[in-house]
Amino acid sequence: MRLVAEGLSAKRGEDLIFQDISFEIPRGEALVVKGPNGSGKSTLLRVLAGLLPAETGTAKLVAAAQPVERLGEACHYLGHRNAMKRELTVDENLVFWKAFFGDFSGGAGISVDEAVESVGLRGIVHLPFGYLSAGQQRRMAMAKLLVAWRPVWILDEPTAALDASAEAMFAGLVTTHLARGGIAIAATHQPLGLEGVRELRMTGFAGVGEAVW
Amino acid sequence: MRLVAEGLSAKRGEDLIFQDISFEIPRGEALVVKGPNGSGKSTLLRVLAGLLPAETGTAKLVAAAQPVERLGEACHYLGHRNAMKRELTVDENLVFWKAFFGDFSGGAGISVDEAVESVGLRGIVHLPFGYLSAGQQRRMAMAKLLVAWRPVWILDEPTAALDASAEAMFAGLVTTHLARGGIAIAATHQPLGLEGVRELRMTGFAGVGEAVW
Amino acid sequence: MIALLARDLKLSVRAGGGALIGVLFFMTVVAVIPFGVGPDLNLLSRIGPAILWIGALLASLLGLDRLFQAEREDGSLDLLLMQETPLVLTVFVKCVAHWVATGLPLVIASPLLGLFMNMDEVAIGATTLTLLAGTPAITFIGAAGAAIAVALPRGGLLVSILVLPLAIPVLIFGVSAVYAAIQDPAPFLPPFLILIAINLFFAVLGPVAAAAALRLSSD
Amino acid sequence: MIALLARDLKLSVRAGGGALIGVLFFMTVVAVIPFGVGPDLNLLSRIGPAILWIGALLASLLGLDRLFQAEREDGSLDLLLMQETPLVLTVFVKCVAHWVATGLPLVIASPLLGLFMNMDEVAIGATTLTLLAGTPAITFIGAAGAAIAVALPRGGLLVSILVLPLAIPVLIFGVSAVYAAIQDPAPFLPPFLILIAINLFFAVLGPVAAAAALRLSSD
Amino acid sequence: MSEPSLAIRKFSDLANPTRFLALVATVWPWLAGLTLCLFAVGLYLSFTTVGDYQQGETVRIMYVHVPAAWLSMMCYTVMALSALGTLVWRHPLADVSAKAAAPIGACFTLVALITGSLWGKPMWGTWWVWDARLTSVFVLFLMYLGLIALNRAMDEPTRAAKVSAVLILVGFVNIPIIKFSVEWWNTLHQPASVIRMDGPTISGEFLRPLLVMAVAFTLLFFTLHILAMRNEILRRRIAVLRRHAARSAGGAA
Amino acid sequence: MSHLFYVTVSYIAAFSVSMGLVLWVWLDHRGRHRELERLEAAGVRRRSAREETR
Ligand code: HEM
Ligand SMILES: Nc1ncnc2c1ncn2[C@@H]1O[C@H](COP(=O)(O)OP(=O)(O)OP(=O)(O)O)[C@@H](O)[C@H]1O
Ligand SMILES: Nc1ncnc2c1ncn2[C@@H]1O[C@H](COP(=O)(O)OP(=O)(O)OP(=O)(O)O)[C@@H](O)[C@H]1O
Ligand SMILES: [Mg+2]
Ligand SMILES: [Mg+2]
Repeated sequence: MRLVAEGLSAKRGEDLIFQDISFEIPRGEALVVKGPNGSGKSTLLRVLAGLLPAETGTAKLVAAAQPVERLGEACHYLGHRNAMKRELTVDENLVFWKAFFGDFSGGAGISVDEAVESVGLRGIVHLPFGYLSAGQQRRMAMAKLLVAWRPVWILDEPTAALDASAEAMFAGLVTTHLARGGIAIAATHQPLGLEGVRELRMTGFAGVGEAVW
Repeated sequence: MRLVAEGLSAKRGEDLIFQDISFEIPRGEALVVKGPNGSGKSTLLRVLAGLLPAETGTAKLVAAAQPVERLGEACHYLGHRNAMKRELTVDENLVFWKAFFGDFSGGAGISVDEAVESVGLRGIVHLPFGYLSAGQQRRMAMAKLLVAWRPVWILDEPTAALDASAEAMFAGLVTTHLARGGIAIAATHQPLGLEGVRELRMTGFAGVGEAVW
Repeated sequence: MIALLARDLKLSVRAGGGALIGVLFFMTVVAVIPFGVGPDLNLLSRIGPAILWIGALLASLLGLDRLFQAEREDGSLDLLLMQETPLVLTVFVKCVAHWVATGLPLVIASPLLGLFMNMDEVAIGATTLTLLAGTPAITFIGAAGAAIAVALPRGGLLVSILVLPLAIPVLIFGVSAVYAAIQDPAPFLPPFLILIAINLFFAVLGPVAAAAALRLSSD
Repeated sequence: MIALLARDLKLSVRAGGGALIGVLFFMTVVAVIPFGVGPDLNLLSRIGPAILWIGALLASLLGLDRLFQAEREDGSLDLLLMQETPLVLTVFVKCVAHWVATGLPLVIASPLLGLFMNMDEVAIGATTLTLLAGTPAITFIGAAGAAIAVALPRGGLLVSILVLPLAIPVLIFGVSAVYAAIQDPAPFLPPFLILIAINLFFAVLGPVAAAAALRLSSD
Repeated sequence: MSEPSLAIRKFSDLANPTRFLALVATVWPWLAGLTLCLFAVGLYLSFTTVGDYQQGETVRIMYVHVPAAWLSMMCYTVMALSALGTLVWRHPLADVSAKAAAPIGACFTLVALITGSLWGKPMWGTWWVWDARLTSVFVLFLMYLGLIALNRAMDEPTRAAKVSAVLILVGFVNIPIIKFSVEWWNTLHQPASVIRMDGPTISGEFLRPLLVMAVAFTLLFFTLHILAMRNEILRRRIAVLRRHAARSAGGAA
Repeated sequence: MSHLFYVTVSYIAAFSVSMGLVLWVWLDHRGRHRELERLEAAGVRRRSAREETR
């Protein structure tokens, strides 16, 4: 299984944010996307997840355990927002996502209790999600990645709002995922504590698409 | 003129966030409030601005140029949100606040053009505020402090979203304000580049007020 | 899918959920009408079915704007969009949950309000029945409006404005079925069947349009 | 204060402003009524004034929830609360601006809609006049509701529910003044004067209650 | 420290929710028992007294309708007093009292509405008319529901309490309207015959069961109210404990 | 319909609404109690309660 991106470019409004980005990630490896504010890291990740249309180019998963039509189906996406309901308890949230996601073939998600244990927050699953502090909420959003199996993880600034101990926990999660044969792509300003990963540096501002106007 | 706070404590919901905080700031000096996430820095500043009722204690301005009933009247408050309308141009926003604030006796605000010049963003006053980047928006919010005179500045994480050059600019603004006989109180995680300022360290979590329930 | 249905129903009864508010708005609006047109019982029973229908229409539309906005705000919408499950099905299930949580209470409350409007038993029964058949259609077509307005800051009123014209056929056939039931010569079934047909039509069209709009507005 | 008035008016005509949406909603609601009650011209002209009043009432209330919510979201509310200017005055000015931006267009649109409802000249004139006198009262008392709901995620409908019962007197006297103008024996002035009195009363009560609620809900 | 006077100590005893819970625990069985006894007597009386020559058997509806109507107004008054307690004295139990009373008030109002309609059908020939009395009671019902919705929509109870207190006080104008609507406007509804300045004008035969039922309803209200207040206190205690747990969990882990 | 019908229906209605209220209070209390117990089982306790057990 490999993730192959070829000649990707994307627009926001009329502006071309990046142009002609190509890379390839084999199973068990991670890609870290870096660059200054506004250089298009989040945009790239959303294009990969299929949430934004690419202007040109394609990204696909080759030789996956199950044929995929859109790359997004094989991905977990962890954006800036946690995709959990404040009104429901942590447990209810995670049970819902586990049921809704289902497993991608080639792996199986762990149980909710185990996932919560892995992110180091056992004992508060019965609390409404809204009661948690920003850091705790982020950890629970990571537990969501564990309850259903997806080969590709797309992570946008995963360690924002986390303290040092939580960052180590996160590095452990990603390492385990890679060891199980997964792929991870993360955009970040801070070091992630992963060893020997590929890096992609965004320079930003590919130019205004003014040729049209 | 001195800002005197005595035995302040405040609650959020049922929890006592801090307790029995006292300090005194003479004119021309600044106080920096530090402490980990959730320790109550923002809460303290909002109590000083009169936006939250103090549970106990008082904060007042003694020997001010004009008698003040509530401390808030003599203060500029720069919170997390910029208090500018995205739909209006920068110019319209600043002109409105200048007219609405008026000047506190003992000083005078500078003109909108000069203020924009001081924060280093001349030439984009005619853009709608919503078109600016996060850092530019923050700078314009600082220009708001300059257009109307208030002896006390209350600043909550003023340098969030700013790059290094903007931080130096901000330190200059505060130094000028202090030199004019003002008082500044800032909560922050980052060093502000001010010299010889007092520091208040919040430890957080004074205890749950569960005695009541 | 069952999980999604269960979650949405849970959300609607938890704090801040809209289940109660829709009915309350319905009752308040209907209660306000007699103050306007005056306490003339004959007139009230004459326009009663129409008032109930319009009240139900407004109450279902005004609560709809949060259908996708809430999902978008906390980032869930992105994840729903990414799945293999056809988006149309996801939207359909969300509509069903929304109807059960807000449309059904309106139907249940309508007989009571019918009494207040001095309507007789037949009229009340017919109104309840047509509302039962018609409000799902409003929810389905409203979902398309909600999807279009998902990224707008003041969705509420705008969704109603977009959707009201489309919902007018539902209103027309609903009300005319009721009047057909009250007034002898006109037969009840034809408009009622048309209403059901509209319902089925919108049950397909609404989710399809909503899914398309959601895909287009994702950014 | 003039600055605040000017800013709020500017905001209401800029993109995303509510000025147009309110009238549109008003027109849509009123246009839907004939579909509901059927195209009986006599009936329409009989209930026309009431429908116009109820439509205007709903349209003014539904846009109101953003009055303070928008200020709160971008942090302006904090600064407004801190000033020496009495908060009651600030609220009053915001109400006036809101009324000019959304209430006044309703009044201006009402003669047109009156024609649609087959009302005669006197009725149209009386309706417009009473709306002119009555809609400010709705805005003022609605401001209290808006202040109460300022911190709620789904303020919209709730504000209407809370405020509608309080707005009923306005509706009663507004409509009865119109009917008094149409039907000869009843005098027009007494209800109209009461309407104006209510207006003045709410112009005080609304801002005072709103200011109290804003202070209490600041956090 | 000087010993505070007995009255003040009593007051602050009650101010303490824990003490209040202890008080409720001892008082409520007695209250509930008394309520049941009174209802037994009241029901017995109301089914054994003769029917009215005008209204026939339906006069028996009065024995539930009138107490429920009174209670619906009294409950709102209790809420308004609690709202004052919240705003003026910042009494923590006042919040709880106002919030706990709303559903109970809504139910009593509902009973008054239902029994009134059921009485109206045989007496006036219609379930409902839009006269001032009936309408103002319906508005009261809507206001109760609105307050419940407002409380449910806010997640922080203290702030919700303050804000609903403002609304409760503004809505209090409706109570005199309900009470005096029969005198200010001419309505179908009966004018007051029991609670009036110049003493009751109703005949003793009806008065006795009516008063017994009224006292029983009032006791029922108080029983339910203190029990609902107890639940509300527990709810807040749970919320505090949960926040506490959330705050201390994971931070060190 | 006989007057008796209206009388019985109103008594039944009043009774069932009151019973609904009683039921609500009772179920609410049971639910809250359970939650408190669950919290306590999870080791979350009021400070005063903790001191008592010490
Ligand atoms: C849904 C309809 C009705 C509502 C909402 C309603 C409401 C009320 C209220 C709020 C009161 C208390 C008034 C006070 O304390 O001054 C009351 C009292 C009373 N109602 Fe009704 N009512 C309704 C229908 C009826 C009907 C149909 C009858 C009988 C024909 C009736 C007979 C009475 C009587 C006799 C009293 C006691 C008045 C007194 O002695 O003070 N009500 N009702
Ligand atoms: N929703 C949007 N609509 C229009 N333009 C946008 C939108 N989101 C971002 N942009 C623009 O696209 C550019 C790239 O944004 P992007 O969020 O991808 O940057 P980033 O590298 O993730 O930055 P950061 O480090 O701050 O997260 C920026 O110039 C931004 O102004
Ligand atoms: N609106 C609110 N309602 C209830 N609790 C709140 C609210 N805002 C903050 N808190 C709580 O009050 C405590 C102190 O928050 P505060 O925002 O003052 O911290 P801070 O020191 O400013 O933290 P940071 O460094 O993250 O800005 C936190 O535990 C937080 O959970
Ligand atoms: Mg980004
Ligand atoms: Mg802070």
